[in-house]
Amino acid sequence: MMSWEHMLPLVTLASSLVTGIVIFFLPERNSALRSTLNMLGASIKVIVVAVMIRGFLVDDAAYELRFTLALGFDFLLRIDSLSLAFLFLSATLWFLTTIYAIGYLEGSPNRSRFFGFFSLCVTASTGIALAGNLITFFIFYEFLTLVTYPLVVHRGTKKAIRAGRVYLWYNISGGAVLFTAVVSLSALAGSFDFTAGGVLAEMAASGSRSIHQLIFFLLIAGLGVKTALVPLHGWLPVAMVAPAPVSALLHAVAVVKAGAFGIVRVIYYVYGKEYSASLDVLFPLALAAAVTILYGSLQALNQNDLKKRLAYSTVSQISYIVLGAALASPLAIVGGLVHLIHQGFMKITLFFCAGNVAETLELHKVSELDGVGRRMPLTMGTFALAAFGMAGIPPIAGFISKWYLALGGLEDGQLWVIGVLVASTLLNAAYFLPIIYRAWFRELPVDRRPVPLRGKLETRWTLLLPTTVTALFSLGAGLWAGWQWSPLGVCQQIVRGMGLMP
Amino acid sequence: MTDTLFDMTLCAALILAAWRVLHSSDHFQAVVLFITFGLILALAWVRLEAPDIAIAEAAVGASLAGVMLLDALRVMRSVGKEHEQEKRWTSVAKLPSFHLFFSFATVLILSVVLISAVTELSDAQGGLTDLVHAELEGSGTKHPVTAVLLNFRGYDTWIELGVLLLAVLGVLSIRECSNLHSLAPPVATTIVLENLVRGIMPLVLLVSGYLLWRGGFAPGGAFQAGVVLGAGCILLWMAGHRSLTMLHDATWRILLILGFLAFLALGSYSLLSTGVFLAYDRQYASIQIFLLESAATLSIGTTLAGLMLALQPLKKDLPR
Amino acid sequence: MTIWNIFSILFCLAGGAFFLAGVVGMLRFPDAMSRLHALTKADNLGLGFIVVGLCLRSLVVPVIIKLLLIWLTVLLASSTACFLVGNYILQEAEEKPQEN
Amino acid sequence: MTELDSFLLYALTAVILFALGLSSLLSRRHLLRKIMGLNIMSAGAFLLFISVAHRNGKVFADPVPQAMVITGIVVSISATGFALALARRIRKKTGLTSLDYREEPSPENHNRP
Amino acid sequence: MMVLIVIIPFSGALICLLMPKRMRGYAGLAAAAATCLTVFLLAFIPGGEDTFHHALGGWGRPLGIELQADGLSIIFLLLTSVTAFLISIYAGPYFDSPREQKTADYHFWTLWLLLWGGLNALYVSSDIFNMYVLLELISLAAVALTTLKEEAEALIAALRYLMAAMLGSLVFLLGVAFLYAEYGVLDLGGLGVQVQTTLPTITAFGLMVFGMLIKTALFPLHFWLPAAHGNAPAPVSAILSALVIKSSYFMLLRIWFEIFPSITTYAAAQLLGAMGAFAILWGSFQAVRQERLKLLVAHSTVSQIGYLFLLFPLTIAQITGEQGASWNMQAWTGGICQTVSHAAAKAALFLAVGNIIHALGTDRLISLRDIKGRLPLSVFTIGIAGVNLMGLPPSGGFVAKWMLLNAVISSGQWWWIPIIVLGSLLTAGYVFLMLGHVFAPSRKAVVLQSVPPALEISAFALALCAIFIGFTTSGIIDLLQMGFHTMPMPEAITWRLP
Repeated sequence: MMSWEHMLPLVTLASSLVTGIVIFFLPERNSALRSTLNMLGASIKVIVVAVMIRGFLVDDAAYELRFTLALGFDFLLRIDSLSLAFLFLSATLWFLTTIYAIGYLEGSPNRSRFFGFFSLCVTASTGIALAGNLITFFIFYEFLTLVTYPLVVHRGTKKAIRAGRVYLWYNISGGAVLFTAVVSLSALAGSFDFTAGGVLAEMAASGSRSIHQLIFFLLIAGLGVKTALVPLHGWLPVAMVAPAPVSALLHAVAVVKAGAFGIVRVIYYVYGKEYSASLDVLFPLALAAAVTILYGSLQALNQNDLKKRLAYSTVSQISYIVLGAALASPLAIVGGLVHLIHQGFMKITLFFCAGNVAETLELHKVSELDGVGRRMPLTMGTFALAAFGMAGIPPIAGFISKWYLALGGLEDGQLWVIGVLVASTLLNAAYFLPIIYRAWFRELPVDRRPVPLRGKLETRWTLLLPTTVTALFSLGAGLWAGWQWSPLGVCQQIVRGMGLMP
Repeated sequence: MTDTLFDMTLCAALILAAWRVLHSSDHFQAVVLFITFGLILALAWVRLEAPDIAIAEAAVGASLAGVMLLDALRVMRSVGKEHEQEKRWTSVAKLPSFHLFFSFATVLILSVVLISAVTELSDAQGGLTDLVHAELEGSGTKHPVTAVLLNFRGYDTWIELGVLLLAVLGVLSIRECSNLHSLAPPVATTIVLENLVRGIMPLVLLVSGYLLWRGGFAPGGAFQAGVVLGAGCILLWMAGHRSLTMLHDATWRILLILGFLAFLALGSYSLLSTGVFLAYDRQYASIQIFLLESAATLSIGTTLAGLMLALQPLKKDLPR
Repeated sequence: MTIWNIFSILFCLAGGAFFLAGVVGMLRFPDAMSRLHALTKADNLGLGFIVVGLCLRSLVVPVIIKLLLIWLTVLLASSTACFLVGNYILQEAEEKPQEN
Repeated sequence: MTELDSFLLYALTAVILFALGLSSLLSRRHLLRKIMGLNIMSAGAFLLFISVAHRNGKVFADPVPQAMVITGIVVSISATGFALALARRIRKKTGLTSLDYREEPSPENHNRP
Repeated sequence: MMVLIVIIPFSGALICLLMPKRMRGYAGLAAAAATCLTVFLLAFIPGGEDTFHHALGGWGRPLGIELQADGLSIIFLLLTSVTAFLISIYAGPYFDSPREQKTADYHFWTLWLLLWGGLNALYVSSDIFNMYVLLELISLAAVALTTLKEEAEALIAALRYLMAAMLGSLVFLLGVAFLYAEYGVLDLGGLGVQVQTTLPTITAFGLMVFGMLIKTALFPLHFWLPAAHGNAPAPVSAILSALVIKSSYFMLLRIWFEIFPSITTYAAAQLLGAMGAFAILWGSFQAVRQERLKLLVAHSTVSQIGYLFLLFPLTIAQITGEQGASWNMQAWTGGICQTVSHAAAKAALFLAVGNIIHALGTDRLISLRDIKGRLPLSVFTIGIAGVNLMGLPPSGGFVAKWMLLNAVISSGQWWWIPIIVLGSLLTAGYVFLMLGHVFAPSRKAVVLQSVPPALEISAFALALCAIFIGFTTSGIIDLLQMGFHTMPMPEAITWRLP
């Protein structure tokens, strides 16, 4: 009994790793078996994660798997309160995105390669969630970089290749910086596990204050690349050439959130809130986050390409999490964490919609979207829902997280935060509403004959289902926020688990 | 006094010869001077009480290397018309000046360091002489050098035979022929030369055998004997005598590896019997060493001859 | 200082003289043929004298035999070499007849 | 004159020979010169060995260096033969007698592996 | 027992020479397997006191030659045998394939087994002159193998290689002469205890190190390497890059840590480190600019060699006490991990490139576009090997870089940090230069020659080994802690278990 409970984290990894590796060697045409495998792996992951979350939060069981590689080298997989949020997110979204991807890529070449690497990506992000110490985290972090590259260049066009190169340079460099930081930490403090409240505080003796600040800076710089903190965000919009599911899962969720997640880890589990506050490195970070929020929104305004606009919106939205982590108050971190989940669902909805439109009507530009709402009501409906959520209009999920952030800001007495939030909300509205307006209140231009409906549905059900589900989720998360098992409730429990809140 | 005078002259001659080899404008002259250098070196060996090396040097450095170099020079001088033109290769007019400067500086620094180091060398009468002489009784031979070569450091000699084998195989693979059998038969030369060779061949065999036998108690031994043998084979071929082409391919190969094989066999035998590699049992030591030496002689001769002969024209290159 | 020694020294000196002459000849003579002539003569005789001298010096039979053997071999070799070189020169001459 | 001086004399000659050979290897372009340079270098090394042997020896020069030098001679003659074969082959294939060359690919089959 | 690892490959070589042509492949493979097996037995079967010690001919040192194996030897023996065995599996079908048919009968197996035997012998030798002879054997065999490709480029490269190798071993030989003149012995142990700081000794030290540097092709003495490794047949390139280079590096370790520990100085170590640093940057910079796959890989060897030389400054910095001990160990582990993983990864890379050449008939970088995922395994191999070279997890290369960086930081020699980081970035540059082409759309439809599965699988297996090494680090450390049998360990590398 005990033994297999220990193995659960490994099972979570394996569920996607094995699938991925098997899929590589499946013949191209054998798509039925491939899809089955994918779904199987995804469902297993969801179930196991659910089991573990319940086990952890209700009858607080410990899931930990550790083996030593070499000196200063522990490979540690562990469920702690923080892992849950990210784990839950990646598991469920993988499940949905897989369905979506199967539909989206129907009949396109190199699918074995695509799905193989796709599963590996999920493995990586799961690993990041489960990582129990900085080394393990780094291993999966780099792994994520590597396995995402083939997905970015999947299309194989010149543009894709270039995008892939940009993506790599940003992320490999970030990885190198992170590597240096991690190694210096382990050289200073030996090998240590993530512990709530931080470990460096005790080890403050080892290495001077300035050294610790330097390392903190390096860590943030390394993680900031994936988090797309300005000015390290350059790769994200470019990487949008990837197929929709990739942009949806990876660039809305896995990759960027891996960065944000890492930052939270560093602040709360390595340096420790108080210690990092005492190093006064948090304020600059918060500032950077704020800048990113505004900059991303501004950029999003003048993007005509739909996916690019979404990408910039991602840039700005992710920084909410960082902002939450960087603010002192526990409410803020609750806001950040819950945003981790909410934003994931909402943004993936948006990307799904964009994908639907692109796949069904070959429309990529915002300016082309006139009257699409009539043609694809469901899609554009969900789009509107998610967009409002993003803008933080109650009762949709986005509102909750922003609300908590604002509360945190108030509690900290840092009123500028509220200013930032309001501004970004307005900006969000400013770049989302025109799309919705065009989609619903403009006529189809006469020169473009309406594309006939395929059968009953406006497009394949495999594309519609995930979209609807995620949209509904983000709605529900907002409506029933008070419930104990709602994302908000879970995040509050998490923060309690981190010992920050009574 | 006269000794020192002699030494000085010898050293001066050596350095002069080397210098000329380096700086003479004409390649042919350089090669000839190189041969001369070898001969003078042989004298130096004698002077330094190392007659074994003197014989070896005279046979190898002077004659064998000389023949090889001269032959190579002949080939490389003849303007190659039949280049397999994959690319147009043109050798650069002159080396960049920094290269010359660099090499000059390197040599200068090196020589300064070396000279000062040599002058610092202690005059301690160290070395392993006494040990060798102490162990000479049990070594199975009366000649210290042979004892070291075949017994104390027989392992080195084994590897060295491996190096020889490698060289021949390398040359064969460069020539794109798998064995010496695909060589074109030698072209007949004048009757005089052939007769000379006929006359001298037995003498060569005699000398080689003599050196081999002598190695047991005095300067001489497998290597010197082998070199003489090899030189004889080359002479035979050059004189247009076809006897070597009669040899079967398998025979060639076995002769090539004989020495190496002998060491291997003996070593393994002793490994099985006594658990020690390349150990001789006391009473038969001299016999075993002699067997080893004769095997080594044969394959050294074949190998050195092979090194030279493998460069001769191939059957497939001959105009039909 | 026996009589033998005196003789041996004399012989050696004679040999040396011949070698000297041979060298001078090789350096001074006009054309290849005559140079060859000088060289071989000097070799054979010079070496011969020196061998005799050495024989007189060490009156041991095996040594004497070896010395004589050496002389014989050198004689053979040098005469053959001389013949070959001469032959080569002749062929050269035939290939390009003197113009004049 | 004492034993040591002749040792010193030969040892000096040895290292000078080594340096000369090296300079020939580095500064001459013709392959034969390079190969001869290598041989002269090895001759220098051997001479150092044997002068040491002579210094060490009392009645008869230290046999160990002698044995090593004989081994060394074999090795160097093998290497020389091999190098000469290579040089001849290169000459035949490309017409080069030195390794400092430019190559202009001829139009056809220029992207061969 | 220990002699067998030399005897078996040598006898195999002779058998292959005597065999008829078509039988050679099998004989060679059998010999390879036997050698590999013997090494494993030697390493893992616990034996008596003299398992790792054998006085040849019963003559102990200083008169005779002794074979001795220590932790370092075992590591290098294992590394060699695994890599070599997989390469041998590859070589058979490779040389039988129609493309290479011409070179098939030029004694590949004999040369290769002689080379292998030489390597094994070198790793257990404890006599510097014997080492010289072995080095010559190895060099000649390596050059002969290089000439198995008849292109003029290969021949020229081979001759340059031969010259460099000869130069290296002659310089080494002169050093040996100086040592013998000064101390009158030739065995590591005897020398190690006797060596004092005199000018001739220092000269000998300089000469021997310099000779080995030439053979190891450390920048700026790498001039011969890219052409030689880039023009040889694929398996041979793998052998050269993975094994032959390592042999002279092994010699460096022996010279540095066992003969001259007492006279190695901080400055000298820093110099080697600096050369290594330049090698890292220059090699990868050149690699990025190549247009031919094999040349790219060859230049990458130049740069990867550089990492090995960070070992020297890191083990000699003046830090004492527990701290010093532990980071010394890290430096050693890093260096050795780098050696081992680079051997596996580079061999895999060369073999995979060999497959691509085999399929396409060219190794232009551009032509990678034309394979269009038809050699998935080979491409995968390139990817994994690339990850290893970049030092990204999970791989031996990662552990190596990790350890090295750790040692760098804790020894306070921070100036190596940018080198290591920049190096791995540049490595990423050329690795993804290859992979990028793989994903790019193909220019024209080409007919690919089918690649025998054995080729792809053996290459892939090597890549997996490179990954696997990341998990065997503790084993390597244990072996290193066996220490050096040939002499009392010098201060710089005496460590205790942490």
